[in-house]
Amino acid sequence: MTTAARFEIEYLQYLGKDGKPVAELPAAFADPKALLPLFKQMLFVRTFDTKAIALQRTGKLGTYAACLGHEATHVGIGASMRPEDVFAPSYREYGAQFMRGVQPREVLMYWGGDERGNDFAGPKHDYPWCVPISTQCLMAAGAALSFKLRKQPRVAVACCGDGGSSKTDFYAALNSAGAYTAPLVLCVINNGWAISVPRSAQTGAQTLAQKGIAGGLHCLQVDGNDLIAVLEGMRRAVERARGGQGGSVIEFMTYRLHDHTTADDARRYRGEDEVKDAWTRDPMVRLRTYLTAQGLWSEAEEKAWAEECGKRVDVEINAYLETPVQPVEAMFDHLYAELPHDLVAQRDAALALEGRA
Amino acid sequence: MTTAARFEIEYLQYLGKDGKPVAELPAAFADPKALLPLFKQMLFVRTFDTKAIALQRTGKLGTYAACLGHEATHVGIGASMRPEDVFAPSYREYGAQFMRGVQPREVLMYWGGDERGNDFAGPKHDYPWCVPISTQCLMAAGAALSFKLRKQPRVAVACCGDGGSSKTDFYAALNSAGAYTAPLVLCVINNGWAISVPRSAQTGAQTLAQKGIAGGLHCLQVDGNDLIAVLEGMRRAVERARGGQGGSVIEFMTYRLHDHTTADDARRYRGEDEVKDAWTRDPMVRLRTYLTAQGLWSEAEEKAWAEECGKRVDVEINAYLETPVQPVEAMFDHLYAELPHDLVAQRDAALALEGRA
Amino acid sequence: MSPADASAADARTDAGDAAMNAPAAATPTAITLIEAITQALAYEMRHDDAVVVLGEDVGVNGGVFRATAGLSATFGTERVLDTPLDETTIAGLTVGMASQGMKPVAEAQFDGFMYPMVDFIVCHAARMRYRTRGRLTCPMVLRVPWGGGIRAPEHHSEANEAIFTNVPGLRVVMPSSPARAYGMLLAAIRDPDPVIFFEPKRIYRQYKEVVPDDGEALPLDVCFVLRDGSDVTLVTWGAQVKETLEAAEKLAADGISAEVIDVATLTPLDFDTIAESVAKTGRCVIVHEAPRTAGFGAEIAARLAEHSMFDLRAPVERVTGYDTHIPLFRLEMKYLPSVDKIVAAAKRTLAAG
Amino acid sequence: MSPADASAADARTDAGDAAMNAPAAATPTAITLIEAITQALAYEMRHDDAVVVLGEDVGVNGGVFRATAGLSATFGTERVLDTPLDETTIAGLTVGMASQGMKPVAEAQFDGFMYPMVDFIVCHAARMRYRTRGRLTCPMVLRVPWGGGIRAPEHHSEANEAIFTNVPGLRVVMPSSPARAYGMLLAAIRDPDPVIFFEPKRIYRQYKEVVPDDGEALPLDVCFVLRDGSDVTLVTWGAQVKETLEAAEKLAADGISAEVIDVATLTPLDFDTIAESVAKTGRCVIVHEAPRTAGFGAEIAARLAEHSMFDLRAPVERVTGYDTHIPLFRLEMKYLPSVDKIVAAAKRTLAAG
Ligand SMILES: Cc1ncc(C[n+]2csc(CCOP(=O)(O)OP(=O)(O)O)c2C)c(N)n1
Ligand SMILES: Cc1ncc(C[n+]2csc(CCOP(=O)(O)OP(=O)(O)O)c2C)c(N)n1
Ligand SMILES: [Mg+2]
Ligand SMILES: [Mg+2]
Repeated sequence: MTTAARFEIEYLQYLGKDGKPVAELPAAFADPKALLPLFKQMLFVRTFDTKAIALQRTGKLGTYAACLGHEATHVGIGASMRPEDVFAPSYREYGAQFMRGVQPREVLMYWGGDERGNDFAGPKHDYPWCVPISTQCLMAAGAALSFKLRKQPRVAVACCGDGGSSKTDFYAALNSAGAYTAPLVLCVINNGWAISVPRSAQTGAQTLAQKGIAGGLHCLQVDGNDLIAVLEGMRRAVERARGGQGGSVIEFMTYRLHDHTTADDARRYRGEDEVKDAWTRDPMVRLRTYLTAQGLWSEAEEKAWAEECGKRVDVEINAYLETPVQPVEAMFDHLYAELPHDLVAQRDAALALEGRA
Repeated sequence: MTTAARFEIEYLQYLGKDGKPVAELPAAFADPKALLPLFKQMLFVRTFDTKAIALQRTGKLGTYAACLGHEATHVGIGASMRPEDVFAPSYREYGAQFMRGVQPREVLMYWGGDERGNDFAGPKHDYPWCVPISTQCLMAAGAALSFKLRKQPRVAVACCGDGGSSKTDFYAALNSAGAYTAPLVLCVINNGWAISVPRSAQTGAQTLAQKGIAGGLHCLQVDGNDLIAVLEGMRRAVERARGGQGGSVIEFMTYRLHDHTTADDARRYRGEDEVKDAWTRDPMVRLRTYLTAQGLWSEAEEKAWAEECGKRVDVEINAYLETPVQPVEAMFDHLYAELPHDLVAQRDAALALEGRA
Repeated sequence: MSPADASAADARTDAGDAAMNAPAAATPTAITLIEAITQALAYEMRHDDAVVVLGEDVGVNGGVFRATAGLSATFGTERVLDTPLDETTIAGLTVGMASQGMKPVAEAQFDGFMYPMVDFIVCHAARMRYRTRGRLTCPMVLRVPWGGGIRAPEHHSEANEAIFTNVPGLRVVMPSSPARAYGMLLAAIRDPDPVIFFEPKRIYRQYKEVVPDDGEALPLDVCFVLRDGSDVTLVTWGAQVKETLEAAEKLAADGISAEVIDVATLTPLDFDTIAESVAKTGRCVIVHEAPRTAGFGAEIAARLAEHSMFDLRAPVERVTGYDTHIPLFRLEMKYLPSVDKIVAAAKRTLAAG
Repeated sequence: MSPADASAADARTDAGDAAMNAPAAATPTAITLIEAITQALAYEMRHDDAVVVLGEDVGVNGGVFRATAGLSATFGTERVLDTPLDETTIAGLTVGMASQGMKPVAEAQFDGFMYPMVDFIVCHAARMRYRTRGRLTCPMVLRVPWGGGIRAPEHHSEANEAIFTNVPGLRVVMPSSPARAYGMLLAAIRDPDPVIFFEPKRIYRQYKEVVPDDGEALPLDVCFVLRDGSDVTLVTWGAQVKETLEAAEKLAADGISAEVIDVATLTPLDFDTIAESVAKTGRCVIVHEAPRTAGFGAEIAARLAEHSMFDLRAPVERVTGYDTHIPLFRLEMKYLPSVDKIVAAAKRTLAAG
């Protein structure tokens, strides 16, 4: 028997769910202080998420996609990028986006039914939220290709879900990134569910990371509830990409602790036990335990910071609530660089209906 | 370091390019006589192919996609299927199709610009030729799924090229076949080129077989110029599929000895040396050498059979040439089960233009 | 995404389940449009083993709009298949199954997610019969929750029927009432050719009517005249039927008699019904939600310009979405046709001639 | 597949290469439409580093129609990219590159292969600017060899422009002469928004004209009046411009003066030019190759029904493909509009009023 090819996929985990190291930490974390701002960021994200859900329940926000449980993965991804890199989110990676300068009020605007939410004050070249699943992965491959062609040492990072890893666009992204050795990092955030469809129904593959083999990419599976593993996995992939060694697929193992969105009721399709069990792997708890054990964090500090987070989020919520609706002509703005002659009459008609002809 | 998954892809070859066994032959070929009708079929296909190209050069056929060099792969695939299985070809697997009952005249009708070429006399449930690359793979996955749902012990076999293995439909096929454990065999016929684009430009993957890993399928790489390897690879995949063990991706390593189609000029993009080298791996030669060495075949037999093939093909060509063009209303036939009222006037107008109102 | 919150509350009720277990109940209760969809699916699945349902979240979850609620429990996971998250996959599998003798009813979760299905619909579904001269066929239905007005996120509000109306070999249909949803869906499933079945999601739960579960299909080659009138013909389909009927009511209050036609089956089109009405009224207002330019309203106006020119007493009017994307929900109602816009257009046709 | 044999012989000549190396030659030679495409691509690549070309076989092979012949040799493989064989990939990469500041000019090898691109065109290219309120844009061109009549295999002959004309945020254009191909392609590449650039492949090599390589773009917001006339307006685009002009010639022989308008840019539409002509002639025949129902001709007829009703002296006529698939090549010429069909339609409009 001759062997044509052999592959092996590594799994990274450093902190166990009890917050205790299960492997030697990567050198970068010899001093765990570096983790502190990231933990604080995770707490900020959870505060934001909680308040956004509450806001939706009062009718002041449209459908909202929570990120509960994804904080380590999201923040770890955001922390691994440079400002000049390009981030292509799906629709719930606020933790990564905040680290890149996206404002919480922009998240609220978007889910509040206002296009201006996508006009990020922060990372001007980052992609907007992307509703058509995984199409952002392929756009990111195009972005990565453009960096390579222009010889810019930049990396494109795209996120999709376990469901999104079934999408043909995801496959097109990994296939083309492989073909062009483009600096693309595909982050598959496996939270176990795609609305009501469990990971097991998406594919016969034993891991989602192995999909990268199809395109000759570097593949890695990571405990997505372990911030250290996330950071280490991302470091490897981003370094490879920036160094011209091509793309990666990283599967982050985490869990969707909330409903799919506020329009979903997960009780219809998943058992309580599973969710209860997932809570034991809460990424916040294990990092808090670890940092506390290292003497870097305390209940008092948590309380103070949580309060501060609440205040900051409230400022954002108010900014959102106080933003007036766009005027009707906003529909015609930014459709083309200049409004074509053929649309002028329609715009005028819309204005006339407002008594603003 | 923890390992999440490990994979290995086997390569099958039994006859070397000199026609001598390089490995112990599979049990089925203890008596190599079984190979004889298949070799004869390969010769028939090559005769047909040569004559079709000649016909095109005289202007009596439209663009034609030759199958020169693919005979072992095509015939081996055809030989591995049962009549009740479903075959989903791309556009050049005549060798497989003839074995399933497709008539050479139908091939000519199709490339001669007549829809009736796709109305196979033979395998009524097989798919027609498929121009949109690799979409046949996904339809075949649907066919396979339907067999599974109806508990029929049938297998769907689809072919695509090395280029076709980049197509998102190919990925969708393997992903869904994996998700449903459907009886699908995806045959990737790697002939080195997709029109002018070499295999190396399609993907960063070292083999095309490994794409199956992305969907958890069985993967195999096979010498596609070695009929025995083709038959053995197919046997394994078809048995797995029929036995409920799910789908496979098999990469058949062969070479496109002709231009892409008669509308293409391969000299524009590939060197003569490469083609010359490929001829040394001609699937006909090696099987002929082997069968001759086994005392099963001779020059005289070859001459007689070649003549017979020529005659049979000529009958088909004449049948094609003598088939009158469809009447104009054929455009409206088979558009729907019944012509909708809204189209009657258009059909009448078309007839009127022919003076047949 | 999932349906917007506006409909989410509704979506939480499991009304669909009821329809399932009550085949032809003695005193039928009134049901909504979406319940009528469920009822039709259940009916046909009971009576035809070849019918299977597939899509994202159509199984145990019963669909994000609850259209398939209860089907999985009743008919099992081999008749109600959750698919991997890929619309190309759904379309391709559906064509594959249909061409091998099954009758798949696929769901695109939202209008905005059906674009990856275009290739299979155009290249295979619409051509299978034609290409093989009738040897293989493609008796499939693609159900698509369609249109805006439910305060949903991006790509959950699109009126994209025009993408399919220039494609021969398809039927493009859109019911606008519970009874028509039931009868037309039965017809679509039984039709031996592919049908794109758009469901106006804004009126999924707008009102209820009694829809006997009698398995009676409605024809897919006629427009429905919903209201007789003599002064102006209002032609529309889908969710806008509601506003158009209301506009007719308002016009009546002003002494203007409007005929209202629900096109229902866009292609192949029953133009005769429209032409007859316009021959009577001499005026026509076409109402649809899609962008105006090259929306399907253009075809109806074009046919009038070809065949009803001498009947028309006034220029044809179109009340449509603007030639822009439907905005996110803060502005979407300003984008959509409204009763006032329709009334104004009808009055313009009366003023014109 | 590759281009049909009818064009294959032509395709073998490397005429494209000449255009490349002769920027603004002293005595410009006449060139074909496809050479004008090559000339425009080369011009813009010389003058704008951000322009890259990508597609299947566009590199060393120079495209199956030779549109990119010589570009790879001149500009290198980092400016002229062969892509993996997947149209979704081409569309997605193109949008990705365009949104990051490049100006990609992508090629769909044939009209029938662009359906997998619909998702990216509709959901991202057409919306990038709108969605981000101008923060990101999508200055891309998608070149598509378009239409029938070259004796090609299946899916190599489709007139599918109507799929895109109902999509806001796009420009859908189609030149019909070497000079317009050159000027409009330059305009398309320079346009800050996405342009679908259909190339009527049947007339790729129909005739030559002198097209100075002066970098002068043509506007993308006007129709071109190709022939003045007073009795009837013939409106068309793409390959049918040829038959339409011939029909005008024939009509002239019968004493009928036909005005011929090449729409050229379908959307956003310059309806004013058409309306002015019809105001003068009172009659209109719309000619296109796509199936009739919901083809783009419907939009033009609809606008006439809305805005030119009182100018029209006769019903609008449409001369189009039938509402069937374009047949394989043995029958395709019977499907397409012809000079005779156009002349007959024009005469009907004269007979009508
Ligand atoms: C093309 C497309 N199809 C369907 C949907 C509807 N939809 C939104 S999210 C979702 C599930 C996504 O699951 P996954 O990729 O695992 O991401 P998660 O939401 O779990 O983070 C679906 C089906 C969509 N947004 N886009
Ligand atoms: C969707 C689509 N895109 C492009 C083409 C044009 N085309 C026909 S064959 C071909 C190359 C196919 O290469 P491969 O898959 O390797 O098969 P081979 O022809 O070598 O057998 C291309 C690009 C097509 N037929 N369909
Ligand atoms: Mg998920
Ligand atoms: Mg090949």
